[in-house]
Amino acid sequence: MKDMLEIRWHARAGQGAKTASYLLAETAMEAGKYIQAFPEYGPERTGAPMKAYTRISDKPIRIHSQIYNPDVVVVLDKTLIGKVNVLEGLPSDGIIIVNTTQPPEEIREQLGISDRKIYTVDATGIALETIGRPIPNTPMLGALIRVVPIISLDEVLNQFRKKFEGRFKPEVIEGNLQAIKRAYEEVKGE
Amino acid sequence: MKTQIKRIAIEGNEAAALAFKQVNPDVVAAYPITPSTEVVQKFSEYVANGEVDTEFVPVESEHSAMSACIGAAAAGARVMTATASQGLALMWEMLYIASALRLPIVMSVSNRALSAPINIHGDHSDAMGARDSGWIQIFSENVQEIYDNIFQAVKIAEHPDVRLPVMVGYDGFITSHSEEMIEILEDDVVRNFIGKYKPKYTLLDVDNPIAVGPLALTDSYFEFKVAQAYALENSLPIIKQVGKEYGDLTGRYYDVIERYRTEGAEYIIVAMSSTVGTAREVVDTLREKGLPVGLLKIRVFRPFPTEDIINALKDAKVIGILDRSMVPGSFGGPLYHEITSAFYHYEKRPIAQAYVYGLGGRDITTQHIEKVFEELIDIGKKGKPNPLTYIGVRE
Amino acid sequence: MAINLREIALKEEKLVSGHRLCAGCGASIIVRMVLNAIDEPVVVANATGCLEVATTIFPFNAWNVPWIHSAFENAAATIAGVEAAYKALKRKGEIDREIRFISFAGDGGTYDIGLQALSGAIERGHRAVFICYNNEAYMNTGIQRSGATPRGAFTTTSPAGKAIPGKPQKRKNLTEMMVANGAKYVAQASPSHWRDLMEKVKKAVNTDGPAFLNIYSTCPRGWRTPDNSAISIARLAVETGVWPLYEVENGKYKINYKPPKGFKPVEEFLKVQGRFAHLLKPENAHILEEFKKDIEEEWKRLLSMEEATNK
Amino acid sequence: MKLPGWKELVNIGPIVPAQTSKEYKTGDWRTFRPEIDYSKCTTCLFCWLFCPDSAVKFDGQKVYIDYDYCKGCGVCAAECPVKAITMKEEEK
Repeated sequence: MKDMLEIRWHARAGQGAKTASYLLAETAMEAGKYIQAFPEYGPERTGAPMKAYTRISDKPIRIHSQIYNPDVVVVLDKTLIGKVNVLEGLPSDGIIIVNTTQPPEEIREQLGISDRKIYTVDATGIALETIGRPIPNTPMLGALIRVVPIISLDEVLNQFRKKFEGRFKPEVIEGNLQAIKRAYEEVKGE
Repeated sequence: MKTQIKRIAIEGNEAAALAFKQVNPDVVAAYPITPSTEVVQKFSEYVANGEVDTEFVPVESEHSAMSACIGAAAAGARVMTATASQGLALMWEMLYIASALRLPIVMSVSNRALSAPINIHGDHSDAMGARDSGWIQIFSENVQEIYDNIFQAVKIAEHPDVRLPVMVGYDGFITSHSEEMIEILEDDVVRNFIGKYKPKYTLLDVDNPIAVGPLALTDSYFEFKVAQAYALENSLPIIKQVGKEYGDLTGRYYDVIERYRTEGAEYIIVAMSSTVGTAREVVDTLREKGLPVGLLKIRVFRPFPTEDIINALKDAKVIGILDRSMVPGSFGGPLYHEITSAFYHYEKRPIAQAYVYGLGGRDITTQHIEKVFEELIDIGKKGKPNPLTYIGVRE
Repeated sequence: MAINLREIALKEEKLVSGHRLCAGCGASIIVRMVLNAIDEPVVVANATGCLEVATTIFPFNAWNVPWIHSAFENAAATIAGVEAAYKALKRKGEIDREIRFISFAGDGGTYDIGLQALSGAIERGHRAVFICYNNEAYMNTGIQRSGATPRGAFTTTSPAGKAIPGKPQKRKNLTEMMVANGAKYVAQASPSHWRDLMEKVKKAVNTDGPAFLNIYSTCPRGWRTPDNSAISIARLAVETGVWPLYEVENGKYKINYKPPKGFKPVEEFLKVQGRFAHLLKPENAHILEEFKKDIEEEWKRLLSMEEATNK
Repeated sequence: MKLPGWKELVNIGPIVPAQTSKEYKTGDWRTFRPEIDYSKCTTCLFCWLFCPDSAVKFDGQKVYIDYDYCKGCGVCAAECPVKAITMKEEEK
């Protein structure tokens, strides 16, 4: 692997991709990594397709340009496929993780690709069952750290609790922790 | 003395707000504007939660923001504010007055393009529009530097031999909305570093009334302006001294410029703010390939560190000067003009190539910068520069 | 709150001699009256204008109170900053004096270019007295029309031409705007009615919040009147109904001057001023009628507001 | 008053102490001169109150004009309720 892991998050504004990208960065930082996370800003409002980025490295991160060749693409909303080029710049050994009820094979078919690694998880379903709202960001984070084990599940859970304690009700925090855990367990690759 | 290191992940604007909080100024008068809004927003939270002793004045415009800052600073308060772009432009009139009245106001500026067309993203047009306003201008490469520069700005501004306002710039969105890891200081360390503010005069000394801002006619305006210009020029060694003191405290030393791998470099790129970080990557890559390339970061644009820059560049063969703003109708950006003018009287000087890039937040990548170095090498062979070159614009 | 001139006249002057306002200027009379009415120490912010320019020509300073000028449109924002600093420093125990804050601006710096800053400062509730010395045009730059210039008046940008004889529009009712803006104490005053003016100043500085005073300020040069007319014309303005004296305290209107025998004919006010000379010509009778109608309407409105708010 | 050179201003902005305008005598702007007839004066102080130039003084007993500063506008004479002040042409 190269020095730096670069991740691109695809979502609709309001689905929490920025939060997930930051949470991942913060957890990685707690684990001793250097980090950078930033969303792509525009005048778009809730519902519009958006992107967020995370960089994680063992060395200080100095680069300030956007990410053009991510190692991992995380798609928080399956309906974006076909509308947004989620594969843009993703190299042939890149990883794509999609929030969907469909198995990876079907997604591969839809994307029309033979290379790259594809993973899927029903993050929205998990979120509805655990948090009670269709917010797929935290389960997708759980799936991501399973596929790319840069940080441990416990580290993510602890960081989530730390970041949101006092800001969210205990049951919301608990729901999110459950969501992360379940997605971590349920993510499927080909 | 090294203090205990505490690391946090934080966005640029929030780092600025955190620094404001730790300074705990007497007055903050500010108006929100993208991409600086979070500074004001976050600071309002500190005020609402009683975490600062500051009198927060949520003014109705940036013009009034700077006006209220001027009133408060003249009343002897430690004063801070934040803005960007159109907000800075609306303050333009008051910027000159703040500096001429010698008021040590500290302002964070999330540098953003100027309208029209309206654009919310990062470039240096706003700051360069204010370059002649008599403020000290410091630019930050990353989130850590925003945080560090604000404390230094307070100390520089209030230094008895300076007493001038300071703006701390950083790239809108690119740095203002980027979460990075920074090392932060304890509150008491900050307060010891900046010290207690002792104003030279105050409107609130009602037993010794003064008039601040009288009319100065043909017989005295000139003297005031020369005195002010001298004070600004004279702040350069103080900025260096404060940067060193800050380094002794934190291990992070600051100078007015930073040379990155310029030793033996024949081709040097000159840049400011976040682009410097990206350029470092390219310099490292090319150096590994054996190419004699280097990078000069301009941290302080006002006062212009002429001598430092000349010394850093005079042995290069070709320099590429990267401006993130333009001077329409002229042959280069502001940085290009100043650097080439500075070399005018020197026999030995590099060939200088003017670049304008990144307007309205247009991304600059390592590939762009690699291409610049390729061009500089070509220019070296040719012996003369190309016309002003725009990076990453469609023809 | 009795005003004793003998006592006040023995106190130190707050605006001293040697300033370079015109002979007979109404503004400096007003400033002296205002500052003489206040017992507490004050800090003054001054908008760009005649008063500012003529009182602080470096190295000369006619003020005997702390004073700041920064620009034209922002006296209210500037004094807001001073007041904020005072509050912060007082809270921190750095200062223990009771200090009052005043901004002086002309009608340009109040009605027009300074309106936004003034409105914001009042909305935020700064404890300061915002004073307009209202000479009904931009005098500092040479008598140009402002939003305060009355209908029909000559100014250098509303000249009395054949096609358009003077300013076509009536003045904006800034005093009412300040009431609507939420100033806690609002008043119109005239230096001719000095006791009324000084009492209003006392009320204004003792108001725990923003107060606004609109004070009629004769400009002999701009109004084309004799040098000795500052007070007599201001008095005529009150006695003809051109400048009603009233105050609004906690939403209650009080008219401070009601002529026992009715208002004097407005011609008495107009005929002594060169700026209105053309209004008395037969061909401009229709403008004179409108001028009178403006006065009548405002007076009726004030009477009804007084009645409505004092039930 | 001696005007400062720039070197004197390096550590101070445009700031002036109070009351320095007293060094600027505006009395020579005057073409008419107010004179008080003390036989008529009631010391009502209106002349003091209405003077735009703070040039009417009160010493606790009587009012007097400070001709160093009086610009001769005549407001005092116009407003004197007992006509105790007359404006007389200055003799140059």
